[in-house]
Amino acid sequence: MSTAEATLGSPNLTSKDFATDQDVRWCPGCGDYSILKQVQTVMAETGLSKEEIVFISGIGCAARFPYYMDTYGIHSIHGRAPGFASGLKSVRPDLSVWVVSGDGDCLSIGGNHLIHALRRNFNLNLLLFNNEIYGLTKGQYSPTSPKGTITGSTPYGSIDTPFNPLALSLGAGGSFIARSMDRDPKHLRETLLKANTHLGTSLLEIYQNCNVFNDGAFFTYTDKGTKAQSTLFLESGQPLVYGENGSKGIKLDGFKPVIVSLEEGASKDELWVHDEHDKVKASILTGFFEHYQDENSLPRPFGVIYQEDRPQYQELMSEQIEQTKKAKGEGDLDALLSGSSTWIID
Amino acid sequence: MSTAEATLGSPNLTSKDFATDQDVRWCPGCGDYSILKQVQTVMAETGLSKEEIVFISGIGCAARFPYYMDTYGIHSIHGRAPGFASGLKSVRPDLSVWVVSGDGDCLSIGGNHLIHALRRNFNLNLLLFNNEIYGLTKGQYSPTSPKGTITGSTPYGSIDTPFNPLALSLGAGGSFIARSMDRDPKHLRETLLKANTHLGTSLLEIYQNCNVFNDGAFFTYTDKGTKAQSTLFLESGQPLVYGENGSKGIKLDGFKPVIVSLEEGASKDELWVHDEHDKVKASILTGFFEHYQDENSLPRPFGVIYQEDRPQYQELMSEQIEQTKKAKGEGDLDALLSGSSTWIID
Amino acid sequence: METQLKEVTILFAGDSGDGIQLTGGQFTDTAAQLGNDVSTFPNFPAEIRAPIGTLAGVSGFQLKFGSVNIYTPGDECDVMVAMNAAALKANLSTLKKGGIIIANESGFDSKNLRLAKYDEGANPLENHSLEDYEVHKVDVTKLTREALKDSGLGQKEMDRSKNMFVLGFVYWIYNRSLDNSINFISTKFGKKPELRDANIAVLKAGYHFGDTAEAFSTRYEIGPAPLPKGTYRTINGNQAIGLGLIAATQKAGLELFYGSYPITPASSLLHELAKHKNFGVKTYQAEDEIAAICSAIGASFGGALGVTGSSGPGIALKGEALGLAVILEIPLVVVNVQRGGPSTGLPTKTEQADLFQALYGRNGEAPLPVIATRSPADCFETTIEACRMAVEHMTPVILLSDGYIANGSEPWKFPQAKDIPVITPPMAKEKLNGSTEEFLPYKRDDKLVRKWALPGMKGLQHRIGGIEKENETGNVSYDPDNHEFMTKLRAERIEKIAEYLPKLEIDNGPEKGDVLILGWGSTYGSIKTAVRDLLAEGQEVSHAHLRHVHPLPKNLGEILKNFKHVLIPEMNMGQLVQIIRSKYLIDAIGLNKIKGMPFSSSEIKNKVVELI
Amino acid sequence: METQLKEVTILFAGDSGDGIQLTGGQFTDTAAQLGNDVSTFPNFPAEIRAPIGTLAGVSGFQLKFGSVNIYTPGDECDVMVAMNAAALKANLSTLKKGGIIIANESGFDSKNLRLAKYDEGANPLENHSLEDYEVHKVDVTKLTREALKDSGLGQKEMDRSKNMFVLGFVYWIYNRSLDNSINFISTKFGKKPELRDANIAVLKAGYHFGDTAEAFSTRYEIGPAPLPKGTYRTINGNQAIGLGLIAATQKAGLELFYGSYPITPASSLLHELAKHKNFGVKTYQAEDEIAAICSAIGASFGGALGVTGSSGPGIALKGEALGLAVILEIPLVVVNVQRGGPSTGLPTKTEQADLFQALYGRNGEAPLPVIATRSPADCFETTIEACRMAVEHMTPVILLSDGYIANGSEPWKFPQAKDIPVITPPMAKEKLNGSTEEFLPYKRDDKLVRKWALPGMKGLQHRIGGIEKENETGNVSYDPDNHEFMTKLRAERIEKIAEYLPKLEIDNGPEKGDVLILGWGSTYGSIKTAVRDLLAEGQEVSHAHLRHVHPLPKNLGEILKNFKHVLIPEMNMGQLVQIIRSKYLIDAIGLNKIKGMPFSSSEIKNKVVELI
Ligand SMILES: Cc1ncc(C[n+]2csc(CCOP(=O)(O)OP(=O)(O)O)c2C)c(N)n1
Ligand SMILES: Cc1ncc(C[n+]2csc(CCOP(=O)(O)OP(=O)(O)O)c2C)c(N)n1
Ligand code: SF4
Ligand code: SF4
Ligand SMILES: [Mg+2]
Ligand SMILES: [Mg+2]
Repeated sequence: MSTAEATLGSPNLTSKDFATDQDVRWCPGCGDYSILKQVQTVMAETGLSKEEIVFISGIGCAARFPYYMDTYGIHSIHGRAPGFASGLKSVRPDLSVWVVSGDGDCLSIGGNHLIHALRRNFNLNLLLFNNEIYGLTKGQYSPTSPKGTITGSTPYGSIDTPFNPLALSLGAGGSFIARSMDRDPKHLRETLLKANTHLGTSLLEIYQNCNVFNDGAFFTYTDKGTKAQSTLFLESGQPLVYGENGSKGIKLDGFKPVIVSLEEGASKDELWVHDEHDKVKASILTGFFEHYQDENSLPRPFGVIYQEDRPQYQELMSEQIEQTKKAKGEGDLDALLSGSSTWIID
Repeated sequence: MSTAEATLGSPNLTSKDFATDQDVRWCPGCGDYSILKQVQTVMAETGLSKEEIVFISGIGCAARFPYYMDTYGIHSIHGRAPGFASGLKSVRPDLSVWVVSGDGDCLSIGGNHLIHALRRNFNLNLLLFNNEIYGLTKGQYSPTSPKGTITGSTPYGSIDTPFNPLALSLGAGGSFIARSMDRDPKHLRETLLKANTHLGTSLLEIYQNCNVFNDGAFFTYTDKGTKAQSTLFLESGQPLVYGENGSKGIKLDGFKPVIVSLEEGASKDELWVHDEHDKVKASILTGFFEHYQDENSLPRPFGVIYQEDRPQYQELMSEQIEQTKKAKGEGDLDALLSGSSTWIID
Repeated sequence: METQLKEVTILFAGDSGDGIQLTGGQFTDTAAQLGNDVSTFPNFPAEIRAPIGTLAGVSGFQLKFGSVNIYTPGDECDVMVAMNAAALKANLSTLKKGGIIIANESGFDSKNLRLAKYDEGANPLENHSLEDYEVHKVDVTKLTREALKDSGLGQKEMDRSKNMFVLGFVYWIYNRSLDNSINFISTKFGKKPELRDANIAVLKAGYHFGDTAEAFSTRYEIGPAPLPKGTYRTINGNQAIGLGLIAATQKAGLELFYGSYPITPASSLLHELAKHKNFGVKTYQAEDEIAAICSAIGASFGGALGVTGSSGPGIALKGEALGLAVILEIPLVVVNVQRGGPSTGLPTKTEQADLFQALYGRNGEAPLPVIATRSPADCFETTIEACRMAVEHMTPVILLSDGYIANGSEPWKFPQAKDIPVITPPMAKEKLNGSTEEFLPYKRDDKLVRKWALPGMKGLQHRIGGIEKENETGNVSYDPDNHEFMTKLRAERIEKIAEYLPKLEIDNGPEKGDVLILGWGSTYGSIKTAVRDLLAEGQEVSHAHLRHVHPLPKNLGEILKNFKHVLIPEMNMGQLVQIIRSKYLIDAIGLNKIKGMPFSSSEIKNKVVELI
Repeated sequence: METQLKEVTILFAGDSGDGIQLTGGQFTDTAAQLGNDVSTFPNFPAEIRAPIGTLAGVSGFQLKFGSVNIYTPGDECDVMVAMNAAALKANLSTLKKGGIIIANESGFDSKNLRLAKYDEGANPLENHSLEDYEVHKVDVTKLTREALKDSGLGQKEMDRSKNMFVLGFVYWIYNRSLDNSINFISTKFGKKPELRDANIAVLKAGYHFGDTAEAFSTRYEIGPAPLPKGTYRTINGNQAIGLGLIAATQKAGLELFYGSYPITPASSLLHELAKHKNFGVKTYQAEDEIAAICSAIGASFGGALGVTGSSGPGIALKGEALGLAVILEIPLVVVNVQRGGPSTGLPTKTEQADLFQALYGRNGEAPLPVIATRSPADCFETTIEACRMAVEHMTPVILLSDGYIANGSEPWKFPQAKDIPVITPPMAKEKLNGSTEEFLPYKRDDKLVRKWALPGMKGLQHRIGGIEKENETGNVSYDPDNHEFMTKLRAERIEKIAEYLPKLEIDNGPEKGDVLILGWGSTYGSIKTAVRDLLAEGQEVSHAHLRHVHPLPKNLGEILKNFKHVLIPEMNMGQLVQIIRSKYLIDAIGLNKIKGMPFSSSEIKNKVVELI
């Protein structure tokens, strides 16, 4: 439990209490609606009271989020939300601080703030709404759009290799790295709760459908017909099982992940067992990133991919202050003003 | 060989030809001198002529570099060198473009441009002069300074977890990732040549001693007494051998690298064989990042850690233009101006 | 009955899903092709897709066309097409008393009325609230479905073409032929014949509805406008900038590199340029605005013309690199399509409040030319001028446009490629083998322009950077006198550009008199219209319009001296007016509107009348 | 022989490794402690460690002290200490004709002469090139070694204390006691007694050298200056800003958060604040200037006082976020320690060329207060005022300082904590249980200031952002009239701050007359000195100095009216002068120096004389 949770009572709120009086202005059918709903539900479950929560966003469709949460909030400028959150958390470690950011906001203009936030490890929750497109500016490709994406700015197809956001986050030293999706409310809620519980910067990528400019980007992973084949839901300590009725598993052949059929003889015992704390395994898991094509494709992992306990920035900051106070005594303004060497004119 | 090399003759230059008439103004004893010397030497070895080379830097001590190279050059602004280089390479694929950047320049203010350059994969050579300090601004800690570093801005010790620059670069999708040091001229030259040969964005981290503000940051890896124990020089296709007279090796126990003594029975055959093209192994190698303490510490790897062939941005860009010209015909200005629908007033 | 009219303003309004922009665009094209002058003002909702039927979701397209010259899309509307209740409610205030409302009845059902926040039970089409207007209720939805009942299309698909019904009907009212739109539909739906036929059928149905409906007894005739002879097309502002950039670089023999990061209302310039890769245009969507401008500078260093474009907040981010471009003395064009500020402000609305940022938004003394375009078609020429200045004077140039110009369109008498003057880059000459002459990268010609030496040129290797440079050599110099010398030189070389510019001319009105209206940028049309009307009314007033905001035209001081009052209308709190007051020490006064919307000509007229 | 002097300017100059800054600092402290007024100007080389002995490696420390009030470190030097040939060569032009040169002989050997680029074989100490000066050759190196021959120290260590020899000798010339420096040495080398003793021995040796050396027959006496009674210390500009920030936040009951990214010459402010963690100060070295200002805004949102500091290029990067702070109406202090521009410019030199950037370097209409400090000691009070304004008026404030102030030091009569007035944050009140009153985050008091509602306060949850906000509710609003209303309101609430400021007073000279010199920032000392001298010479001239550049003092117009000429000296191309001309329509003229160096008072005097 975060500091905030630990010290404050549960005000018995419901998800509705977290809605504001502002009309929600996303396009009808946008995946953001589902995420909003799950976040509101999770907020109620955390037992936090409204006033101790802050949502901070940049600019984009996703970034409208704070307006719809009856908490404190800042709809800031494009890409910089982690900056505001860092300053806020520095001076107010008691608050539960959430950052909401689209794939353009978080990974294009905001990429530097993301990687520095991850390395510093403030206790923040970063929600990356990845729709693989710039929604608000009407559909240009983003740093997560697959190569060849045709948009207004790339009428002949994009030529950029997209980021693998979780691999990037891992490389930046992130202490909590997870993935979920708009269309699996239960999984999303569970993962949000885990992000909230993690003490440090939690990076949660949420696949989100932009039905206007990039409809179906993740349908492979969300549609009934393909979901079982193409997704792998990770559980700590559990073997990597997926597929229709858990018919498939993944084992490691050296470093190479291999798909095995549990129906055709393979046993669960030989499977790779998920260990959130294993960074090498996490890096292999983030590497499950080829586009799903057929049953030979590795499934896309969802859930907590990596987690590590390391000191939180805002705590180190406060501790250093406490230590200095102990060593030098609580600052005395008069002593500070006079400095070490003075003289009197009279 | 890069496009530039392939198409141009060898003008038989020597390292001296690459020196300018400007006084070199680094502090006496600075590691930058050695790097300059090796780069000048390597330039002569590439067979490139002076006018087809461009050095671009940001701001910092390292960033003074272009002034000392008798090539074309831009000493730009802090952190943005990859931006200039990207634009230049876009319009001039024929040039050999080098970026020189300090750890602050490259990883603090410039972090975003670095990761985007790596993902796009322009054919550029990025040299990261890592001295784990801000030299030019007189010694503040940088994103690579170890936790606890005492500097002007952190009189009680820094509290930031530093970046692991190579892990970050790998996570960002870098296609060539290598490490060398100022105090091993031969290795530095070899690695520079490899960076130059790689077709794509080459990220070469160079450990560089700042003898004024951070003297000895890398002495463990450069000093005779400890170098053999603490460094691992990678060779493609060769087992991981290091130590005094190659007395030690590294093998893998599952994912866990284990140090074995070749003198005490272990055989080279069981050792991990370096494969530059294996991303999982590369990510384990970038994880050799704990500070060297005693013979049980993993050594720091030097050389090419990872390399991957993938399309170069400037080529994709040109190809798309060629294809469009083929499909639509070379642009005709009059047709463009008139558009599809006109009328005449007479 | 047919009535002759000089000019008409029509507003098409409906839900964002109603195809309003396309309808407006078609009417514009047709009017223009029939020889009218036209000016348009599309007005998008701020949301991508606000909920259907709500006020937030209303999309509008206003246009004015006439047999006289048209300079603005009109202050008040003569006719308003309202596809639903929200559209009516949101726009009624812009309709002239006595104006015509064409209302789509089915857009006024109880659900639509509720979404438009009309009082419970109140339907403006049925109560007497619209008595001041001439209301025509047309059940567009029903009539469209009827027209398509044999088409085999589903209802949803049928409903999608209801905008064509309205278009056809309005064509009928203004006696316009359907040919242009039929052509357009045929091309657009070339591969879907069933949709092509349906749209044409509905268009015709709307037209014939005019013939049969009893309500409309009057049709209007608007003759061709006295436009100069030539071949025309319609064009919007960002398109024209795009074409200008391509034309300028072709005329300069340079590659065009456009580094940008999407932002409203500048994104469509990136889109426009990205289309024209067969001209060798390289577009680069950078990770942010800083990388975008840096990439453009890098491209210019390589010998292309580097261009970057953005809007207010993105331009703010470019300030540091722009300062570098100033000291590098390198060609660069920075397009700012201004929008409402401060901060994120009003992204979809227009404003002129970034002039100060253009002039001063950098550290240190970093002067550069600022030029402003006045209308969609003017963008083409102004852009070429910005490029010429950047290239021939080796300097970054800021080109100011705004959201109103970017999205608005008008007829454009486009030039022939051969008639566009050539641009001459001041290229350095490669050293000959054996030459021992030292290359001086900061040596200047009599325009104070240094040479452009490109990587690849033999013997001209040189290093440039942001630290103060020694005169001529360009080497780093900390010398105090050199710094003062160079600072003054950088200012002087920009001032000197004025010597190569045409004199400012009075656009309209006498050369001397009571009131001069001095404008810049997109206020042009409103001022022009106001002055035309005032002159027609016998008032004495003149108009001069600045394309060059910095350096100012050399004869501006003389012009200003000839007037008792100088009025400067700006869509900001008074920026140009401050410059003019300071420079010429005259009591110029500002007329300021900060509503995210252009001036109406009457606002300007009223102010002038007040002054006289 | 003893001569009584009113003021003396000394320049200590040598290689960067020679301990020049420490020597100068010690002399300053001692002079100040003996009651002199003092002003200093340290001048660092641009390189961290340029090669020893070169011109690029010369470090200087100029100071003026006197028995009269001292406002600048002096135009020309009376005495110059030159530790090597390069130091002499680089600084000779600042020495008065007839001035004294104390030259370290061993710094003029052939190697040093060559490095200093003297002509082959030419030694200024030996040829007649210094005939206009009084040259004293002292073999400091040799004498130092001799003084330490029994110390057991190695030669390198011995040589390190040669600056103490010079210090001792100069103390002797000016009849200063060694006590202060002996104390200092004792503290500094407390843990290394052998170094402590060596340094004291050399200091004394230098002093005694004065007694024994025949060359110097004259000693000078400079009595105490007529400074106001009180307790003093010396302080430099960045230290004083740091102390001001801490004092202000303590007086406001707020936590201090300083988010910054290192840059010359602002870094030392970060260093200063980082030291004082026992005051609860949170310093945060962000990844760049953008993150730095954003973190400060975030901290202010949380109820701390967020402060960010940088210099020109870094401030350019903050423009976008600063615009956000304007529309958020949130307290924030932005310190710009200006340096030479444009771009990277002259990082170690001073300039005032970022005034326009402070006023206008943002997109859209984004007004905020700009205040400027005039001297190292003045930084303290000005900083407190910036904080007061930011907090009590809920606004970002830009505080302009510059490199000259940041590094310069002077005696400061520091206040007692209890005498510093309290700052009152306009905190919102938590809602009581059961209250149904709606919280309006943008509702204002009669200062037009909204309330500061902090996360954690019950019932006051609200969302703020950069899109235009509806009056009172703060909700997003695209309404045109609201936008105009809010834009004007934002301007008005900043203008209104002027009502809470003291009137501008004439600093010196008559209230009416021929010439008013209007200054801002660090030109204060030079103008003050010039005006004092001119008045003493019987010339009629007055001086007023602006702390508040925006909004301007309400009575400035009246003051300006009383003078025939208004002269505005600035270390830029004329920025304030443009504002004054535009606002008051008077023909104010600029005196501009862009050399990376402060005005000398004679430059100002000459211009005034020219005007009269
Ligand atoms: C400095 C700046 N640059 C550009 C923009 C324009 N802009 C707003 S949101 C956005 C990207 C939106 O994409 P994403 O972050 O993926 O969010 P989405 O709309 O898809 O949720 C851009 C480019 C801006 N507001 N500010
Ligand atoms: C926008 C901007 N911010 C800050 C600076 C100041 N600055 C110059 S170099 C530098 C960091 C230098 O460190 P590094 O990049 O590691 O290079 P080094 O000097 O160690 O070689 C900083 C902070 C600047 N010039 N511009
Ligand atoms: S544009 Fe896409 S992401 Fe934005 S609100 Fe609409 S559907 Fe959602
Ligand atoms: S400060 Fe450090 S990095 Fe910079 S030149 Fe000196 S030794 Fe080298
Ligand atoms: Mg997106
Ligand atoms: Mg460094």
